[in-house]
Amino acid sequence: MSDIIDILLSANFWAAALRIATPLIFGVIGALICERAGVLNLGIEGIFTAGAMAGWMAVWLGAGLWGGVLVAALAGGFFGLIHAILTVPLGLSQHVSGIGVTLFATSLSYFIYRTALPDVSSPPRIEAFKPLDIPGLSDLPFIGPALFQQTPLTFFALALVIGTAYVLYRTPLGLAIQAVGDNPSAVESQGLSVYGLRIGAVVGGSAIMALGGAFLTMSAFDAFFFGMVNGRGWICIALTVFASWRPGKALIGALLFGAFDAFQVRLQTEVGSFVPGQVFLMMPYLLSIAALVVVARRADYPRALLVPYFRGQR
Amino acid sequence: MTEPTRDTALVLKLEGITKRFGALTANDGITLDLRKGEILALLGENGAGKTTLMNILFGHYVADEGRVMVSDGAKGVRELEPGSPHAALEAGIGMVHQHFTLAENLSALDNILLGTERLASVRSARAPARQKLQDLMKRSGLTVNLDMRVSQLSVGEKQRVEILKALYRDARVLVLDEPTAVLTPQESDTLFAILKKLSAEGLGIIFISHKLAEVIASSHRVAVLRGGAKVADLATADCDRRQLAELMVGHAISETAREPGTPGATLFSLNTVSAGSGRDALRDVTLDLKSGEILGIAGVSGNGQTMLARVISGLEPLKAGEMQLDGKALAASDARSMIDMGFARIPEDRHHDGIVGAMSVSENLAIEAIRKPENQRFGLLRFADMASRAKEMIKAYDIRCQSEDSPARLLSGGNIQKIVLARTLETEPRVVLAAQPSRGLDVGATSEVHRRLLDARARGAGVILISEDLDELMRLSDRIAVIHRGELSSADPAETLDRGTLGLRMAGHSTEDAA
Amino acid sequence: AADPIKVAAIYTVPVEQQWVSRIDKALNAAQDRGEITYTFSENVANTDYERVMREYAEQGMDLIVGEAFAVERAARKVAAEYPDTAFLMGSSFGPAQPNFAVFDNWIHEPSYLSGMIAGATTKTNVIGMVGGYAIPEVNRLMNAFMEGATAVNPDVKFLVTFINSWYDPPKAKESAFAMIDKGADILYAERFGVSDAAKEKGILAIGNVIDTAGDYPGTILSSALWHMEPTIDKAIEAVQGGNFEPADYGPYSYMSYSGGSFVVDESLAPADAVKAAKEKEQEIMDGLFRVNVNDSEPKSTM
Amino acid sequence: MIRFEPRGPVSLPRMIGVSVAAAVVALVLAAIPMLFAGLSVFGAYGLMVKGAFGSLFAFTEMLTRASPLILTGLAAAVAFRAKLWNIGAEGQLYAGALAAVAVGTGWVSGPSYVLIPAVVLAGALAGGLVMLGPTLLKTRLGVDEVVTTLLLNFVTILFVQMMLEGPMKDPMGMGWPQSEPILDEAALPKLMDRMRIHFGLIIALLSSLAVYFLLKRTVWGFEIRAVGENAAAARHAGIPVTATFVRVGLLSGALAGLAGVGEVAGLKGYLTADLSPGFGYSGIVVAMLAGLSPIGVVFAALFIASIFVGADSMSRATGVSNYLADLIVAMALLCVLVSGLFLRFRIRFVGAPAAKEAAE
Ligand SMILES: Nc1ncnc2c1ncn2[C@@H]1O[C@H](COP(=O)(O)OP(=O)(O)OP(=O)(O)O)[C@@H](O)[C@H]1O
Ligand SMILES: Nc1ncnc2c1ncn2[C@@H]1O[C@H](COP(=O)(O)OP(=O)(O)OP(=O)(O)O)[C@@H](O)[C@H]1O
Ligand SMILES: [Mg+2]
Ligand SMILES: [Mg+2]
Repeated sequence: MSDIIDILLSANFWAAALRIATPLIFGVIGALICERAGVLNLGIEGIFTAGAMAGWMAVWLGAGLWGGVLVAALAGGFFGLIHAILTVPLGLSQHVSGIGVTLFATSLSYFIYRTALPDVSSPPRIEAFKPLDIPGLSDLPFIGPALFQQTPLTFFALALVIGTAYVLYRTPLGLAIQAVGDNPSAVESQGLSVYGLRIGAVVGGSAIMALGGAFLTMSAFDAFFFGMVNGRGWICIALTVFASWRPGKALIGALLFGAFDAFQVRLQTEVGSFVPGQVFLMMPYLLSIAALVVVARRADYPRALLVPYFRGQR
Repeated sequence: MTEPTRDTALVLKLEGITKRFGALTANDGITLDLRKGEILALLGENGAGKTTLMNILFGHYVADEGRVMVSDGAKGVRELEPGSPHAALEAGIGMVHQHFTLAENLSALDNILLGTERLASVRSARAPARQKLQDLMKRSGLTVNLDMRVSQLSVGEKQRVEILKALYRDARVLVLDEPTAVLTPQESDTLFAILKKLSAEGLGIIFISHKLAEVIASSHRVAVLRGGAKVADLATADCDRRQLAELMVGHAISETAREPGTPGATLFSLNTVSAGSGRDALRDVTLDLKSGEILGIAGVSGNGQTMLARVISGLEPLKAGEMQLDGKALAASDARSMIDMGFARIPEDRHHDGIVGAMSVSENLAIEAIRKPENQRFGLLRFADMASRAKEMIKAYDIRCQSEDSPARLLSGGNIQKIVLARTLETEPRVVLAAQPSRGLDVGATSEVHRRLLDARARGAGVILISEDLDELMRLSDRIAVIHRGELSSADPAETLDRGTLGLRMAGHSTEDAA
Repeated sequence: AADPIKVAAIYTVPVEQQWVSRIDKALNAAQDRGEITYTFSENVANTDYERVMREYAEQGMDLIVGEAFAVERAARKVAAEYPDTAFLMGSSFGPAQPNFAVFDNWIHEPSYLSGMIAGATTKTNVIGMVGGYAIPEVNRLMNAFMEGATAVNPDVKFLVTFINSWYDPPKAKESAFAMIDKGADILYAERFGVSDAAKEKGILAIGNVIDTAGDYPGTILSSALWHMEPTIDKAIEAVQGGNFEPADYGPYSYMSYSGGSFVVDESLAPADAVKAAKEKEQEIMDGLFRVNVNDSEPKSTM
Repeated sequence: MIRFEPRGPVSLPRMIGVSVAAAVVALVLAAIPMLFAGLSVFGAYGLMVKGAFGSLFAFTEMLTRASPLILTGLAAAVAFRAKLWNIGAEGQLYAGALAAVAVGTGWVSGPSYVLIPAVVLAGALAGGLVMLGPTLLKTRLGVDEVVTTLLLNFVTILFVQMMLEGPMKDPMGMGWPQSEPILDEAALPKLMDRMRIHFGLIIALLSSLAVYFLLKRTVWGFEIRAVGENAAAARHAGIPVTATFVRVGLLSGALAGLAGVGEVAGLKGYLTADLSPGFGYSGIVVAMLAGLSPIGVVFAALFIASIFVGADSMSRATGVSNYLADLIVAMALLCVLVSGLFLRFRIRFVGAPAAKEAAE
């Protein structure tokens, strides 16, 4: 028991939680923006992969780290655009288009990677983002090590949460996105374009998702691997519901999941000799379901989520 | 009413509008104009093409032929860009749709602001907007709490937000599609008072309604559509109710009214029933219904009618009290048991609760009895029998549809209501619960509904009629009770009541106050 | 020389996977020498494995190399139906007539030696080990490593975690960080990502299967390397010579055949530990010492 | 501007025409990565066709791969009909496989006519039970099933791994986390000598007919459709909504579980944790391609399977990275998806800044 408390009180633990949470923060914020506009984006898993591959490859080809981030966002935006065109003006099933985009983005990323780098028994590395070491701040007790062992992308993710909340709640664009996810005809009857807003939100949201992938290959690690996204995208879909589509709660949800994960790793070495390892690995998923049960009653669905909009349809 | 003179400036002109949906011609060469400060009522049966015409005007639809002209300040009239709500708004046209177009997750203020600011602005300018709206509300009398989420607003308040949306943009033409369909008489009266005030300030107004009384009372001019074509365009002063009704349907219609009857013993009762929570909850409601009578329930919307209907429909568990049929407490009160015990339930939202739009007319007619032997054997559906029964009902109830296999979603509101009537009344129910049964229906369909309810009463069924339309209640009910804040008054014979008393009771004054 | 023979490999993981990359490397070398033509399918799903084997056999491959671990029965059945093709499959079981030879990464010997180095070098007496899945091919090496470490330092304790993926370097890295937080000063790097954590925190790592010393200068204390060349070259020679036998090629991974090797960064390890390990290495080469094979899942010991 | 006008019933020639056109477009698109990889495009197409249909072996392989897809496709189709968004067929498939192995490896013994039905039922039941949890959470507590089913995939697969490394580990498996082999009496019969095609295909085809019949002709099917199209109206009309969701959940899970049974008892003979290359997720695609029609699911599954098997074989014959196969499947999927529009709508291109209306 005291071990558990020790873990929870350690700054390194919270640093790990934040690090693990970072790609999820990008993912949840991206998914949240799409869903707020009424479009479920199951392409997320593939968009993560595309972001991871494209961003990394750009840096490897000499684009510079922030150049890589930009390329990752563009790649995400590209696959987002495909999803948006299929689901918004064409009104096709959001589930199947999303899974199609995941298949497409994943296989295209793999194919390009393998065709460009056919012979890599040891995967090439880039010079990845380094933790920010801000003199003074990094030395603060607890907060210092927990926050300032992080790379710039983590701070970018935190800023993005604040920025998204601001845009969503304080700007005309944010209000329009909220409205189009609730009742598209409200938007259309006020002279705004339902399609424009939805396509824009899906493209923008997907670009943000892709940064979650880019974090994996450019911050958390410095090379690209097949299968390295490893279900992180799907987790974000779950966290979006948990967050009731609110940016602040999205941050909390991602951090909680990161903490569960960081905790299970530590617990595994603590008592791993008595309990099968899979029990620990299941923990983040089971706890997410449990958390969802707690918030479910209050979940505030965008009412038009999954519902395609055709002008003048009865 | 004093009518704006014919030479007042033209603000809007529709020229030869034709719109087809496949084989159907929804609008057939319609020409219509509107002057500054004029209130024009647009009449027509369900499906006559009123909404379609207004949607073309507002740019939701594009006409196949014809064009929309709007006044352009001093420069006379110009053609409005077709198919662009944005252009319509720019041209000063405001529209209140038949179904609310509000984002329920936003505040009233944000709904009004939506689309009025540049999307790229870094901040929504709420403070100045609030100021302008405060003035507007004071001037027009349309008051709402601007900071309340729309989902929390009552129907009447939502309607006001819709109008404020248009006025906030300085509309010069205001179109209202059945604005009073969901309003109480009091709310309707207030609305028309406001509209008159606005028209006096120069706003041109078009409103659609099925309620002839308000058309006569509140418009300057009436245009009547039938089968997509304009069949009349008259000054209101020159016409009466009967004439308008005939113009709409193309033949004379008889208004049905109750014959005196002799109610039997108590059939169904609620004893101190409480249910639900919050705004719409029921508190200690006691009611008794005799066979062969129609018991009217009057009330301002949002006072517990919906919950009362849900309880009797078997959709809501009771928190306290009990329901009795033939003096015995009901063992179970879920939807299935209520149906099996002989309850016919006509839901207030027929699209949402009445039909499964994607299923066929025939399936919708069978749905409540799908487990009955006539529809299935060993769990297998008997399609042929279902179809032949459906054909009979379609004939008996005059349900207008292409065939019994067409999806119910394609039918008009009146015909959807007939499906619900047919399947519930066909079983000769003992108790009929009719919640807002003629809401949104045209005069023809309304009189059909009334006839069916009276037939049920004549057969000895007890009918509970929940309505916000006092005329309807007075015409059909033997006794009327009033629901207010979830409490139900005792029911008094309709003969002893008048509109005034009912109105006071609906507003929450007790009988003693009224006396 | 003779015409190059046609060789195909079937991998259930991408060729980057450490294990498989050793086979790929050996085959590419043979192709560069002009002895074979080489083609491969990677990331082949379990269900598809049998079809892929048949397709290559139908294409007239002379030698098919792969991992039969999760598809033993099917692989052996297909092999039996194509007696003219030679099969050299990674397997925990024995060879089968007429054409099914087996191999495995028997580098428990160098693993034991790298354990000796680690056990002698650790100051905190805590060694962290991060693995992919707890399968015999992994367990065996971890157990040998642990045995080597405890042999020289009975006080050493181990932290063991499996991340349940072959490819999740960020996750492996997190597991490694957690171990460093718990006091580990040497990490056994079964997966990509572990050495990165060690490098970032300035501690040491033990390499496994592939040589990563160049990527992490000053971090890799010692490594147990696997070389597939002896195994592959033997098989190619046998196929070319028309005398391929369904033998157990496993021993070609032993140190005595140069299939496994032990390297140590002498600037990082205590000199006497290096000396002890080298002596043990010689004993192994001379057949005087046998490292135990233990396939059971290793557990944390603290 | 594009304008959609709904069409009436689709004629067969039109359906075939549009499908062929979609396939052609997909192939043209597939040429881009082929050229990128330096292939001769026409040769590659030939090899693709050969890879899926060119021999009895190729053809049976294609059918073998389609079998689980039909079942997971049905699982998704049934659930989606009721608007129960089961994204958890992957986990349910594993649960079915685990149960099949538990029953089929000697836990009970007996002749084939006892064991095979026992294995099949156990698998179906296990799949159904895994789906029961999310269904009840949805109906009782309002918990979103997209999320719970998705997360349960991870949990179930981890549970399977735990079993395979623990109590169900094959003692003869040299330490490999795999189950004991299914008894011969419990294994599904092979349909052809020397080929992998097995009785799972027959189970899949029969399931498709059964689901078609259920939805079309039975009271339960009627109730499923009603609840899916308008749950509120269904409840008002006295249809037991909760019970219907539970039935649909159990059925959907059971179908996915059957896919797992086929893979272990028909194909592999024992269970490993990498049994399925995402059949559960592909099932969603199959179901949607089929427009949720149980019969259509069979054709959609055959389509996906033949593209994959053909392209995979082509990549091998040409020595191009075999990720090409997945890429071609993904592109074909997107094309077919779009082509569905041409079946449901007449599409007109019109000038003017027009807003056009569409309807179903
Ligand atoms: N998008 C559409 N697609 C096909 N048919 C349509 C469409 N919109 C309207 N219709 C048909 O056009 C006709 C006119 O409909 P409209 O909504 O204009 O009637 P309305 O006069 O407003 O009736 P109500 O009084 O019921 O509101 C109806 O038959 C309707 O079914
Ligand atoms: N409109 C809807 N859309 C989607 N799901 C719905 C809808 N309405 C209800 N449900 C789901 O159906 C569940 C069951 O509802 P409910 O218990 O009221 O049904 P019921 O008819 O009373 O069933 P039973 O009597 O068999 O329990 C709800 O909890 C909800 O999850
Ligand atoms: Mg209308
Ligand atoms: Mg219930």
